[in-house]
Amino acid sequence: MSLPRDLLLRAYRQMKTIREFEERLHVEIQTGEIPGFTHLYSGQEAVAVGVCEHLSDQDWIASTHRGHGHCIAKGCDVQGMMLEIYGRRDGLCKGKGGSMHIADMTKGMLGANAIVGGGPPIAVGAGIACKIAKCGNVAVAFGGDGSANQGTVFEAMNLAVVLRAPVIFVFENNGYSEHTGASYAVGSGDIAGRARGFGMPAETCDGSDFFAVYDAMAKLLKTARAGGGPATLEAKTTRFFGHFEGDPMLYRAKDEVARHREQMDCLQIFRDRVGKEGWLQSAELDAIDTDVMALIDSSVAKSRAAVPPSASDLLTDVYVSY
Amino acid sequence: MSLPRDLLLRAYRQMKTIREFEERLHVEIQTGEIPGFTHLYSGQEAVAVGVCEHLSDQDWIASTHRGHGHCIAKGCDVQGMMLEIYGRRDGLCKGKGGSMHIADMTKGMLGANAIVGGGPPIAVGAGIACKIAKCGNVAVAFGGDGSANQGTVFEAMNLAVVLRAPVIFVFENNGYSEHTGASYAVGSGDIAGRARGFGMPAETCDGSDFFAVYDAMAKLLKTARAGGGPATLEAKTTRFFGHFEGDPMLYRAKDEVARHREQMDCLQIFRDRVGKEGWLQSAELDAIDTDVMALIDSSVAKSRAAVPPSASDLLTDVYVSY
Amino acid sequence: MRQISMRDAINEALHLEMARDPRVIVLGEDVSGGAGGTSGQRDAAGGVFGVTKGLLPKFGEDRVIDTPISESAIIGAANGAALAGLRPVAELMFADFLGVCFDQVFNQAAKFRYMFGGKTSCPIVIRAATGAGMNMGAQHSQSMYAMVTGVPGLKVVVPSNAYDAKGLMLTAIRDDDPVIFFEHKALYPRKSDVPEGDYTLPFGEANLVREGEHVTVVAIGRMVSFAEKALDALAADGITADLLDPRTLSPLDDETIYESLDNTGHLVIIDESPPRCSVAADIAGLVASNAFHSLKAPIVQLTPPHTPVPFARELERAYVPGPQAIEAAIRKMLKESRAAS
Amino acid sequence: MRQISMRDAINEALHLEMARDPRVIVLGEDVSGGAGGTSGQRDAAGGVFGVTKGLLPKFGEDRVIDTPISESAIIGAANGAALAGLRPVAELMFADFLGVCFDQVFNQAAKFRYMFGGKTSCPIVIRAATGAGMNMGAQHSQSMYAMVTGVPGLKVVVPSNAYDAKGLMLTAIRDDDPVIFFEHKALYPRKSDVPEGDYTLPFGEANLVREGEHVTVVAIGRMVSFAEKALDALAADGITADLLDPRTLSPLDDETIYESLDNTGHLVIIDESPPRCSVAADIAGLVASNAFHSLKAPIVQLTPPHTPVPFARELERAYVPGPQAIEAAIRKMLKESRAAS
Ligand SMILES: Cc1ncc(C[n+]2csc(CCOP(=O)(O)OP(=O)(O)O)c2C)c(N)n1
Ligand SMILES: Cc1ncc(C[n+]2csc(CCOP(=O)(O)OP(=O)(O)O)c2C)c(N)n1
Ligand SMILES: [Mg+2]
Ligand SMILES: [Mg+2]
Repeated sequence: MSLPRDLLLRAYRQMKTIREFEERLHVEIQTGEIPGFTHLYSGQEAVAVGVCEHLSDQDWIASTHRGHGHCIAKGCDVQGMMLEIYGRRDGLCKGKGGSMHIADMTKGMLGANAIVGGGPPIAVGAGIACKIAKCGNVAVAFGGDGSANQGTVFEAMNLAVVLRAPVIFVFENNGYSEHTGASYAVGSGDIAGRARGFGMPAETCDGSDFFAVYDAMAKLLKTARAGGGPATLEAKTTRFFGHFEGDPMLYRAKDEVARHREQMDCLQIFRDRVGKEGWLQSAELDAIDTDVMALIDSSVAKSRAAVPPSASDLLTDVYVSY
Repeated sequence: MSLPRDLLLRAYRQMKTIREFEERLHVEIQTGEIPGFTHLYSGQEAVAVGVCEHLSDQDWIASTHRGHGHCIAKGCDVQGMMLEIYGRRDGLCKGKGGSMHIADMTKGMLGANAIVGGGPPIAVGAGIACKIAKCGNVAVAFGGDGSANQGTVFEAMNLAVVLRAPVIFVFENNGYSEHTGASYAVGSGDIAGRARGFGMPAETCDGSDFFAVYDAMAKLLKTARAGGGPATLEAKTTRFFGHFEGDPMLYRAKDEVARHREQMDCLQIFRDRVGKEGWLQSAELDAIDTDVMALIDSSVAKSRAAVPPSASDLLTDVYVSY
Repeated sequence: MRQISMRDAINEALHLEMARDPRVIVLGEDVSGGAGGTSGQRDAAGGVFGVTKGLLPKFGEDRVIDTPISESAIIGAANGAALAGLRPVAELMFADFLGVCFDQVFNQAAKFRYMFGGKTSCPIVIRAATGAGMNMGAQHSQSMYAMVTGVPGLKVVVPSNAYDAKGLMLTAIRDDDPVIFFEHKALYPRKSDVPEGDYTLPFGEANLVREGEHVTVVAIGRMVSFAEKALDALAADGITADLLDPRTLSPLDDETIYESLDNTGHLVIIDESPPRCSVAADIAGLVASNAFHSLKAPIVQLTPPHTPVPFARELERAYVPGPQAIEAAIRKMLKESRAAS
Repeated sequence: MRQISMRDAINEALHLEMARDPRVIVLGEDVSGGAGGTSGQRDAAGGVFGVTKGLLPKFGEDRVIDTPISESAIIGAANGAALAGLRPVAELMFADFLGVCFDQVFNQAAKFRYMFGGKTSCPIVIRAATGAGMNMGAQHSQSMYAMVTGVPGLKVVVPSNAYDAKGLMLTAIRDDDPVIFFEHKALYPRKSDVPEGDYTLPFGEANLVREGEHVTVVAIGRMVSFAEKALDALAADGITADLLDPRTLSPLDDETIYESLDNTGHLVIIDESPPRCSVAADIAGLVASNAFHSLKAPIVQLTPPHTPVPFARELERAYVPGPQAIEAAIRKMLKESRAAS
C-alpha cells in the first residue's frame, strides 16, 4: 500500500531537514559561537517524522532535551529555531529558552524539556483537553529509553489509561541514556511490555524505517482518536552523535556509529524503499536535498548575523503582566 | 506440609495482637484522647504476619501510613507503639512521630511513612546494604494498591531489578486508595503484571490466608536471599475500617464490610485451617486471645496515664548534635 | 450578612467559576471520590476536606477528574491542559506532597512563559492544604510557602479567612499565571461574612486588618487571627498596631508595610514556617534593605523553631506561635525599644 | 603547594574517604558510566562532570553504583542505605533535579531523626552541580540552596574553592546528618592550593577571606571570587572590606557576620539565587533582628532579578551579579551612607 506522493515528499523533506540541521549544528558548535550544550537528533529522524506526519497543528506533542527533530517534524519554523539555538533576540523563544526549551503552541508543540520525564505528564494534560473538546485530537509524548525509568513517566501512562486520554507515548530506544546502556538501565529491556502492564496497547517498531513508524503509529492513533485511550510505541533507533556535543562516547564500540550510519540511516532506507517500489524518483529527492541545504545555510548565516537580546529583555515574560 | 507449631502459635499471636490493637484504637479514638489521624490495619493482618514471619531483625521492612500491623509483625514493642500513638514522652519515637512515623532500626523497621510511595525507594537502599554485606538479608517494601500508581514506586522496582537488590515489593491490594476503587485507579488492574514488566518475578495471593501469603513469600524470598534479585507479591485483601478513622465510607456498598468480616477474616480462616488440619487446638488459641487482650488493655491503660513530652523536647533530635 | 466557612467559601468560588467559564476543570485525588467503589455513589468524598463537594454532580466527569495517587502526573497534566487552553484547578491534598511533584511546579509551570519567550501562559491553580495544628505529624503539617514564593514565575496566595479565600480564589482562577493557593486546615471550618455572588480581590494588595500606632504586625494565614487575639489583649494597655495580612506572598505588597513602618517604626512578623529562608526572613530582609530608616528597633520574627513539626499535642502547641507568644513578643519589643531610646 | 581543580579536589576527597571507610558508597547516574555499553569500557564517564572518575576501578561495582534515571529512587536508596548503616554519597547530576526527588530530601532524610525520636540518623551526602554561567538554560542553572537551607534537619554546604571543597566534603561524609553539597559548575576547573592528605573543615564556621574596615561583604559560592575582584578594584580607592564566605548555609555562622558588622556597620550580601526567600534575604533578616544596632545603613542584597535563568549569553551575563555590579553596589552604598550621616 503506497502513501500519497505529497506525503512521501514531505516526509523526506522533513527528515532531511532535521538531518542537515543537526549535522550542521555539529559543525557550527565547534566554532564556539553556540551557547550552552546541545543534544543532536541525527539518526532518529524517522521516528519524529513517522509520528508527526499523522498530526495536525491541533494535535500536541511534548518533547525532550533532544528536541530539534520533534520541533521540525511538528512544523516549528526552522529559522526561528536556529536563531533560538544561537541565543538571538528573534529566536522562537526570544533567546530565553535555548536548544532545550523550544516551543510553539501555535504548532501544537508543547516544548522541548530539559527534565527527563518532564514531558509525558504535560502531554497527558493536553490529551485531557483533547478528550474534553471531543474533536478527535491527540497528544504525543516523546521520550527516550532512559526516560522509561523515570517515575513521572509511569504516572503519566497510568493516568492516561485511567482517564482513557488520547495520548500516544513514543519511546525512542536509541540504546543509551547518556553514558549508560539501555540493556543495563531498563529492567526487562522491554519498554512496550511495561506499557502493556499499565493496560494499554503497545507496539515495537524499527525506528530507522519511516514506514514502520508511520504504520505502527497509524494503527495506535486510530484507537486513540476514536476514544479508545492511550497507547505506546517503542521505536528501536540509534543516535549518530554523542549524548551531547562534546561526549567522547567511550561507552560505544569504536565502529558502532560508523556501522549504524551505514546500516541504520533512515534517509537511505527511505530512498531505497521508495526507489525500489518506484514511488519516487531520486531526482525529486535530490532536489529536496538542495532546497534543504539552502534553508540550513541561510538559517545559519542569518543566525550568526542576528542581534542578541538586550539586557532589558531579562525582565519581561516572567508573568503575563511583567 | 505443616509449619512448626511454635511458628503457627506465634503467627496467630501476632495477627491477633494487630487485630486487637486496631479494634481497640477504633474504640479509643472516639474518646478524643488520641491526637492526629489514624489508619487502621484490621483485616490485612495475614499479609504483615505472613511476610514478617520470614524475616529476622537483620532483615528490613519499609512501611506505609497504615503501618501498625507491619510494626507489630516486625517485632516493635506494642506498649511503645501505643504510647507513641497517644503522643507520650516514652513512646517509641518520644511522641514526636505519631501513628504514621513509628520506626525501630533495632528491629529492622525503617519506618511507617506518611508519603504514599515514600517507603519503596528506602527499602531498595536497605536492600543494597544487604547485598553489599552478602549475608542473605533482604528488605521488604510494603505498599497499597494506591501506591502502585506512584512514580517513586516504579523507580524503586526498576532500580532493584537493575542492581539485583534483594527487595520484595509487597502490594496489599485492599481495593481502595482512600475513597477511590483500585478498579478505577490501577490501569490494567494487575499489579503483579506491572512488576513483571520491570523484569522481576511476581506472584498474586489471597491476602486473607496466612498460609497463602507465607508460602508465596517463601518462594520469592528464596531467590532473593540467594542473590537472584527482587520480586513482587500482590496480596488481595480488605480493610475492615475506613481509610482513616472518621471516614464514612460512602464509596463502599453498605454491607461490604460486614460481608468481608464474615468471609475474609484472616483470624477465622487461620483458626479453621489449623483446626481442620489438627495442627493446633482451639484452646491454645483462646489462651493467646486472652493474653493479647491483657496486653492491649494494659498498653492502653498505661498510655492514657503516661506523661506527655515537655516543651523542651521540641528542640532536640533535629540533628545528631542538637 | 451570611456567614460561611472557609471550606464553603472556596467551594462556592469553584462552583461559580466552573459555571461561568467552561475551560475550568478540577483534578486531583478524591476530588469527587467513589470512582470504582462498590456503593455506586460518586462524589463520595468531594475532596478529603470537602472543598470540592458537589462539583462532579454539577459539572460531570470530564471536568471534575478523580486521579490515581500520582502527584507529578496530576500537576503535569494540569500544566499540559493549561498550555492547551484550559484553566485547571489541581488539588494537592497536602502541601507537603509538593515533594513528589515539585518539578512540575518550579521547573515547568513557573518557567514556561519565560523559557518560551512570553508566547504562552500557564493558567493553573494548585490548591494545597497547609499548616500545623491538627497533630498530623511532620509530613502533613508543613507551611511550604517560602519554597514557592522564592520561585520566579509563580504566584502565591495564603488566605486568612473565608471572605478573602473566596475572592482570592476567583482571582486565582482568572489569573493567567500559575498560582499556588494554600488553604490552612485549621481555617476550613472558620466562618466569616461572605457575599453570595461573584467578587474578586486583587493580588499584591495587603489587607490592613487593624490600624494602630505603636507597631506594625505582619501576619500570614492562620497567624492573622492569632495576632488579632494578641492585639485584643494589648489594647487593654493602650498598645495598638497596624495589622497587615499580605494575602498574597508573591506578588508581595511590601509598599504597604513600608508605609505603615513610617508611622510605627516597629515591625513584628508572624509566620508559621520555620525561620530559615522563610517569608518572615524575606520580609525582614526587604525592610532592612528598603525601609531601614523607618526602623526604630530590631525587627522581630516570630516563627516556630528550626525543627520539623512534632506530633504530640503538647509539642505542636509549643511549636506554633500562638496568641500569647505574639502578645509577649510585642510587649518585649516595645519595652526594649523604650529602654533603648 | 600543589594546585588542583575543585573537580579534582572533590574527587580526591571521595577517594580518600572510600578508602578509609568501607561504609561509604557512591551512587547516581553515570557516576562511572559505560554499564551496558558496547565498548566494554566501564568508568566511561566518572560523572558527567568527571567528579567521580576512577572510583569504580578502585572500589568496584558494589560501592560505585550506576543507576537508571530515577532520582527519587536514587535519593531514597541513599536514605535507606544510610538507615541500614552505610554512608552513601548520592549524585544529583544537576541541583535543578531536586524537583523530581524532593520528597526523599525534605520529607524523608531531613525528618527521620526527629520523627523517630532521635533514635537513628541518616548520614547521606547529596552532591549536586549548581549555578548559572554556562548557558545551560532555566532548568539546568538554578541556585537552589535556599530551598534546602529552610528545611530543619538538613545541612547545606556551598564551597567557593578547591581547598574548601575537599575539606568540607570529608566533613560532610563523616557527618551523621544529611548534607546537601552544592558544587558550582563554573568552579569545577578552578584551581587552588590543596594539601594531599586528609583534612576536614568544620561546618558552621565562616571563612574570613579578607579583612577590611568599611563594609562587610557576605558572598556565597562562585560569588566569593567575584567579590574579590570587586574588592581588588575598590582597594585602589582605599575602600576595604571584611569578605565573609559562610561555606555552610546550614548551620550558618551568623555570629561572625555580626562581629564584623560591629566594626564596619555596612552589609552587602551577594547571592546567585533570585531574591525572594533567598539566603541573602535570610541573612539580611537575621541581621535586622539580631544585629540591628550595628547597622549604619540599609542592607544591600545583590542578587539576580526575580526571573528564571535566561539562556542567551548576553542575558545570562546580565542576570548573574558580576564583579562590576558588586563594585558599583558597594560604592553606591558607601556614598549614600556618607551623604546620610
Ligand atoms: C530528571 C533528569 N535527570 C537527569 C537528567 C540528565 N540527562 C539528560 S538527558 C539524559 C539521558 C536521557 O536518556 P534517554 O531518555 O534515553 O534520551 P536520549 O538522550 O537517548 O535521547 C540524562 C540522564 C535530566 N535532564 N533530567
Ligand atoms: C504522596 C501522597 N499522596 C497522597 C497521600 C494521601 N493518602 C494517604 S493514604 C492514601 C491512599 C493510599 O492507598 P493505598 O496505597 O491503597 O493504601 P491503603 O490506604 O489502602 O492502605 C492517600 C491518597 C499521601 N499521604 N501521600
Ligand atoms: Mg536514549
Ligand atoms: Mg488500598
